[in-house]
Amino acid sequence: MAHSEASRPFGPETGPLLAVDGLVKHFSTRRATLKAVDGVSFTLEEGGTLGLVGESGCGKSTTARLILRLLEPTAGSVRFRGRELTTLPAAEVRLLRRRLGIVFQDPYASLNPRMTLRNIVGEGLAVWEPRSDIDGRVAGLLERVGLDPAFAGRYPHELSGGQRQRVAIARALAPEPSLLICDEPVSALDVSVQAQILNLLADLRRDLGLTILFISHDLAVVRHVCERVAVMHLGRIVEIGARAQVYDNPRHPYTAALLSAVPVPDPAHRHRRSRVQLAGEVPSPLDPPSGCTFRTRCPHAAERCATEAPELARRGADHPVACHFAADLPLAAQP
Amino acid sequence: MIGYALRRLAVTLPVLVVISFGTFWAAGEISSPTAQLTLNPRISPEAKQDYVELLGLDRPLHVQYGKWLGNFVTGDFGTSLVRNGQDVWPFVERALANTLLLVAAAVSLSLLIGLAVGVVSAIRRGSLWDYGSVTVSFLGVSIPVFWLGLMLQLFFGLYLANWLGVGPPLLPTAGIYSPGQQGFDLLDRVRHLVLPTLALSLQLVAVYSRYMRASMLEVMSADYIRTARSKGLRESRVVVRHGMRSALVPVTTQVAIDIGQLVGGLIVTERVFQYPGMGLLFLDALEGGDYTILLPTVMIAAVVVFALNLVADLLYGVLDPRVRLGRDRRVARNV
Amino acid sequence: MSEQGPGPGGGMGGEAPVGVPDVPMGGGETESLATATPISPWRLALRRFLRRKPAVISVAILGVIVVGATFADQIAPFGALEQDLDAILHGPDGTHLLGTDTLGRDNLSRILHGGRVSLLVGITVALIAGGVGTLIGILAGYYGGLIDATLMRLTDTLLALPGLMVVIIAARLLGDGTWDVVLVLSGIAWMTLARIVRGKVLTLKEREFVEAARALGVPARQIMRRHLLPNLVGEITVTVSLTVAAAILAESTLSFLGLGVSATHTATWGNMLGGNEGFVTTAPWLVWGPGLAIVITALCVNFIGDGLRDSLDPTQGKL
Amino acid sequence: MNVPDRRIPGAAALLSVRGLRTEIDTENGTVTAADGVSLDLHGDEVLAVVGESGCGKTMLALSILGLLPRRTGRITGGQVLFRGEDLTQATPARLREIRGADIAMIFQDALTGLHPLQRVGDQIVEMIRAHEPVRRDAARRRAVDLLDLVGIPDPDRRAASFPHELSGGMRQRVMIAMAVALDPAVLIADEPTTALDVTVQAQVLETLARISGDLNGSILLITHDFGVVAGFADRVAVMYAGRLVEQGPVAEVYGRPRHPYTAGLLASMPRIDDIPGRLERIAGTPPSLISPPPGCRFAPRCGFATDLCGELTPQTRLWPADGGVTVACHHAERVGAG
Repeated sequence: MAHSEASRPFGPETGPLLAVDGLVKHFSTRRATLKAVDGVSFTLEEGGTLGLVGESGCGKSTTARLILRLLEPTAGSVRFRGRELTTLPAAEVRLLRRRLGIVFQDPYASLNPRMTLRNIVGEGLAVWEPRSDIDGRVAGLLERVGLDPAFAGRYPHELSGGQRQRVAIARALAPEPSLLICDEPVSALDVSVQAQILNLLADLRRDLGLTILFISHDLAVVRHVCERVAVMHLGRIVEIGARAQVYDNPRHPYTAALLSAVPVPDPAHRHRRSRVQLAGEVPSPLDPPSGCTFRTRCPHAAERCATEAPELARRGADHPVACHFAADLPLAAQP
Repeated sequence: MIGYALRRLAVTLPVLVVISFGTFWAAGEISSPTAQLTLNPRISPEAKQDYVELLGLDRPLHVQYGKWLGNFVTGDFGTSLVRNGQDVWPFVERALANTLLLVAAAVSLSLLIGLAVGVVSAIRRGSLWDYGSVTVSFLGVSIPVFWLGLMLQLFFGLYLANWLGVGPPLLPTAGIYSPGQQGFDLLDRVRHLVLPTLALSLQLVAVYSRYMRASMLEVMSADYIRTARSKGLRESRVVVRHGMRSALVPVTTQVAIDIGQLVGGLIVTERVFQYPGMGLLFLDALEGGDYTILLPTVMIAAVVVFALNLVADLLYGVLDPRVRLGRDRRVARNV
Repeated sequence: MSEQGPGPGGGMGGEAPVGVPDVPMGGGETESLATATPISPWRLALRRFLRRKPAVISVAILGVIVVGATFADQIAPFGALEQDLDAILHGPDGTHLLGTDTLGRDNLSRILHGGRVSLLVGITVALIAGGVGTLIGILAGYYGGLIDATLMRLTDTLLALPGLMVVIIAARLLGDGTWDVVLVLSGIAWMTLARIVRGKVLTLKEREFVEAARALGVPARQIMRRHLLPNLVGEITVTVSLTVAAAILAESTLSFLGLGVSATHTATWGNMLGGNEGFVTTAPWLVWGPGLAIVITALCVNFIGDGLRDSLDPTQGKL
Repeated sequence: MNVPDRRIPGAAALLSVRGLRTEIDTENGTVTAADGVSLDLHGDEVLAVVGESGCGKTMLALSILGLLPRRTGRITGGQVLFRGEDLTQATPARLREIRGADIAMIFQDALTGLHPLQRVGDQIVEMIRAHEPVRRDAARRRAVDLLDLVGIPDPDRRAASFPHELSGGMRQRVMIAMAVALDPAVLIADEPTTALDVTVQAQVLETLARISGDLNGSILLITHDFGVVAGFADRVAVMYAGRLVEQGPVAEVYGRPRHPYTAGLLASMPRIDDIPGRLERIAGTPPSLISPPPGCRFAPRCGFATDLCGELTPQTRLWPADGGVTVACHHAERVGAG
C-alpha cells in the first residue's frame, strides 16, 4: 500500500532524474554567515553517475543533505523526477526519502551500536512495508552486498570497517531507492578494502540500474566511479563535465591545481609532472574573497576576478566552467 | 566581556524578582509573624492590631511585597519584624562575614589538598595511592555532612578527652567564641573554626580531587602531551606546564560555580556547630516567620550563586583562548 | 589502537572491532564470522562490570541491605514503634543489640525498618528525576530551537538557585509525609540529568546513524526510542544511580533539620539521627547506627555508579 | 634477519631498528603492534614506512623515541640503535636529550598535537630552550625565523597566535618548524599530511622536502598513502599486520613488487593517471593483531598462498640479489615474475 502511494507522486517522467537549481544554504550565527552552499546547479540523468569533488568545507556534503532535506535549503530548487522537493510538506518529505538512499562516510558512526544488523538493515523496510518478510529480505540484502546472511544477528562492533560499510549500503538499498547518494563512502576505509567497496558499488549500479551521486574529496576515486564530474569550491560548482573533459582537459585553474596535487603512486612521475603549486592560504568560508572565491590562490588571477564573480556557463554548453578566462588559459592536461 | 556580563544580568534580574516574591509568599505561608505575637501573652490584642497596621501586614500580599522591594533596591533592608524592630542589615552582615570566612577557610584548604591528590592520582593511575584516594573520595561524598559533624564533635568533644584522660575538650564544638569571651580573640576564633572547616573539607576534598583526577586523566591522554614529551621536555614540565595548565581550566570554573552554592548552602554545617552564619540565620528567620531577615538572606545567596556562575563563564574565556563568550563552553571542552 | 584511518576526518579512533577477531574471507564472495553467537553491547558491558571488584562487592552489600529493609517485619526483633519502657536509653546489650532510644524503641529494629523508607525515597526520587530529566533532555536536544531554549532556560535557572535554601523552604511548605519529601527532592534532582542527556543527544544527533535513520524516513518518535534512548542508557543509568545516593543523603539531611519524613509515623535513618542529635555524648550508639547505615548504603551506590560508568561508557578513560 | 646495507657496505646506519617487538595492552587483549621489525635509516635519505591503519606503523614510530602510551605500551624485544646507541636501554634523561634535538617528531593532527592554550611561538621557544641555554628573546627570534622558513606569512605576528587561530596547513607548518628547530639528524613524520586537503598537502610536502634538503637530515616518513611515498621517499618499507613484508628503493618496489601484499595494494588503488575500469582487489580484511594467523600473516588473503605459508613464517631475504629489495615471502619469485 505504502508502495503504490509512494511511487505515484514520484512516478517516471521525462527529463533528468534529479535537477538541482540554484541551491543555497547559509548557516547564520550571531557573528557571521557561513555560505556553505551558494548557488549550486546540476542535473543527473537516470542511470548516470555524477561525482561531486572538492576539498573539505566546500559544501559537497551539505549539498547531499539538502537534496534529502536532512537540512532545509535557504533557497533554490531540487526536482526529483520533475517533482519539486524543497517545498514538500514535512509529511511528504518522509515519502520522498524512500526513493533516495544515502551511504555515509564513517562506517563507525553510521551504524547504531545498540542494534543488530537485522534491525539496522530492516528498519527501512519496517517503516515502509511493515508486513513484508523482513527477515528474508534482510538476508537477501546482506548477501547482495557480500555478507553472510548469518550476520543478521550480529552487532556492528563485531565487524570490520569494510564489513560495516557493506551493511550501510544494504541499509540504503532496503527501500529500493532509485537514487543512491554516496557521501565519501570509502575515504574512511583502508586501501585494500576501498577497492572491494568500489567494486561492490559498480556491481550494484549495473545490476539494479541505480543512479549514483558520488561525493568525494579523492579525485582518483571519483575518476574511477563517475561518468560525469562536478568540481566544487567554497560552496559553488566551478567546473562540470564528462569525466574525460574534466580530467584530461580541465578548464578551471582550480581543477587543474587539484589534479596536479594528487600524489601518483609511480616514482617515475616524480620529476616529470608539472605540479601547479598553489600559493597562499585556503580562504575561510566565513569570509570568502570578493568576486571569484578562488582568485586569492589562482596563478592566473586578474583585476576582473576581484570584482566580478564568474558564472558557471549557462545551459547548452556540455562543459561549463566558472572562470572568466576559461577559454584562454594554458592549463596543462594531466598525465 | 562587559556586554556579555550585562546581557547575563538582564536575564538574571527577572529571575531574582521571582525568587524574592516566592520567598516572600512562602515566608507568610510557613509562619506568620503575628502568630509569634499571639503566642506572647504580654501583648494585648490591641497592641497587636496596631503592630499589624504599622507594618502593613493587613494589606494585600503584592502591596506588601512591592513596598519591601522598593526599600530593598534602594538599599533599605528595613527593621526586623520579630527581633524587637532592630535593623536587619547588621544581622545579615555579620552572618555573611562569618559564612564567607568559613567558606574561604574550607575551600582554600580543600583546593590545596584536593588538587594535589587529584593530580597524583591521575599520574599514578591504577596505583595503590590512586585506589586509596578514590575510595576516600567516595567516602567523602557518601557521609552526610551533619553526621560527620556529629562524629567530629563526639571525637573531639568526648572520646579524645576520655582517652587522653584529661578534662577540657581538645577543640570547641560549637559557636565562634568560647562562652564569656568578650571582643575579638584570634586564637579562640580560629579554634572554633577548625571543626566546621574539617567537616566541610572532607566533602570538598573528595569532590575537588575527583574533578582534578578526571580532568587530568583526559588531558594527559591528549596528543599535545605526547608532543611535549617528543620535544624532550622534563616530565615535571610536561605534567605542570602542559598537563595541569589545561586540566585546571574546567576544574576552576566548576569550583567557582560550587563556591556560589556554598554561601547559601552551609545550613547543615552551621546548624551542627551552631556557627552563626547565613544558614543559621536563614533557619531562624524561617522558623520565626521573619521575612524581613529571610528575604535578604535568600536574595544574597541567590545573587552570589548568579555572580559566581558569571565569574565561572568569564574565567573560562580568560583561561581558554578558544572560548568565545556567549557560546556554550561545553563546546570548547570537547575540542 | 591509536592509528587513525586514512582520509581527512576519518574519525575511527578508538572503536576497533571488539570481541571477535576479524576473520578474513577465504576468497569467496561472502564473509563470515568465527564465533558462534553474537555478543551484544549489553553483554560486553556486563562483562566489564563484573571485572570491577569494588562495584561487585558493593552490589552484594547493597543486596543484603535491601533484603534486610524489605523483610524488616520478619527479621527485626521488635517493631519500629514498639516501646520497651523498662529499657529507655539503654546501651547495646543482649536484648537490644544496638541499644534503645529515648522512648525505649529498639535501635536495630528501627534501622531495619527505617531503611525501607530511606531506600524507597532514594530510589523513587532517582526514578522520577531520571524520567523527567531524560524526557526533557531528549526533547530539548532532538528538537532544538525554541523547545530547547525554553527547556534549557528553565533547567539553568533552577540549577542557579541557592539549592538547599529552596529545598528547605519547599519542604516547609509541603507536609512531612514520605511523598512530600519525594516530591521536593525530585523537583531539584532532574536538572543535571536533563543537561547531560541533552548534551549527549546533541552529539548523537550529529552521528551519522541518526541521519541515516532520518534519511530512511523513520519517524521522529521512533528515532528517539530506538536510536537515541538505547545510546543514552549509560549516562542515564550512571546518573540515576548516583541520584539514589544523593537522595538518601538529602532525605537524611532534611530529617535532621526536622523537615523530612515525620518521626511519629515511621522511622527513617534521617529522622533517627535528627531526633537524637542531643544525645551525641550521652548515648552515642543512637548516632552511630543509622549514620553508618546511610554511609554504607551511599558508598555502595556510589561504587556501583562508578562501575556502571566504566562498563557502559568504555570510551571514558580507556588507557 | 638483518637488512643488509647496500649503500655503504659495512657502515652503520644512522638509525637502525633491529627485531623490534612492541606490545600494547587493549581491553580485548595484548596487541603485538610491531613484531620483529628491522629497518635502517641512512644519513640524508627519506625512508617511508607504509601500511594500512592498525598495521603498527605509528607504534613503531613511537617506540623509537620511547613515546609509547605509558601504562599500556612497552617494547618487549629488539633494539633501536641511534648512532650505535641502543635507545631502548637509554635512561629517561638521555632519551630527553635526544628527543627534539637529535630525533624530532611531526604528528598527524597538528590541531590536537599542538598545545591549545599556548601561543605557537612559545611552543617553539620551549623546544629550543629545553635543549640550549639561550635567552628567551634570542629563542623567540629563532622561532620567528623558523616560522618564516616553513613559509608562514607574517611570522612575527603569527608567533603570537594560538593554534586554533591558524588553518590546518599553517598548523602543520608550525609543527614542522618546531621539529626542525634544533636541526635534528632524524625527523620522524607520522602521517604529516593525512589530515590535510590535497592542495594543502602538496604545499606542506613541498615545504618538508625543501627543509629536509636544506638541513641535511634524514626523514622517516610514516604514511598509508602510496602516492605520497612515490613522490617523496627514496626507499620504502611496506608493513602488514605488525611485520615488514618488503623493503627497498621506491622505484624497485613500485616497478616490480615482490610481495603479494605490495603488489595487491598497488593494483587495487584507484589512480588519477589510470584508465578507469574494474579494480583488482585484495579479499578480506587485515587480521587482528591480538591473535594473528600463524605463519605468513597475509596468507589468508593471498592468491599465491600454499600450505607452507600457513605454517612457516617467511624469512626476510634479499631477492633478487642485485635489486636491493628485501622481502618476506615464500613465493617472492613467483610474485616478482609478474
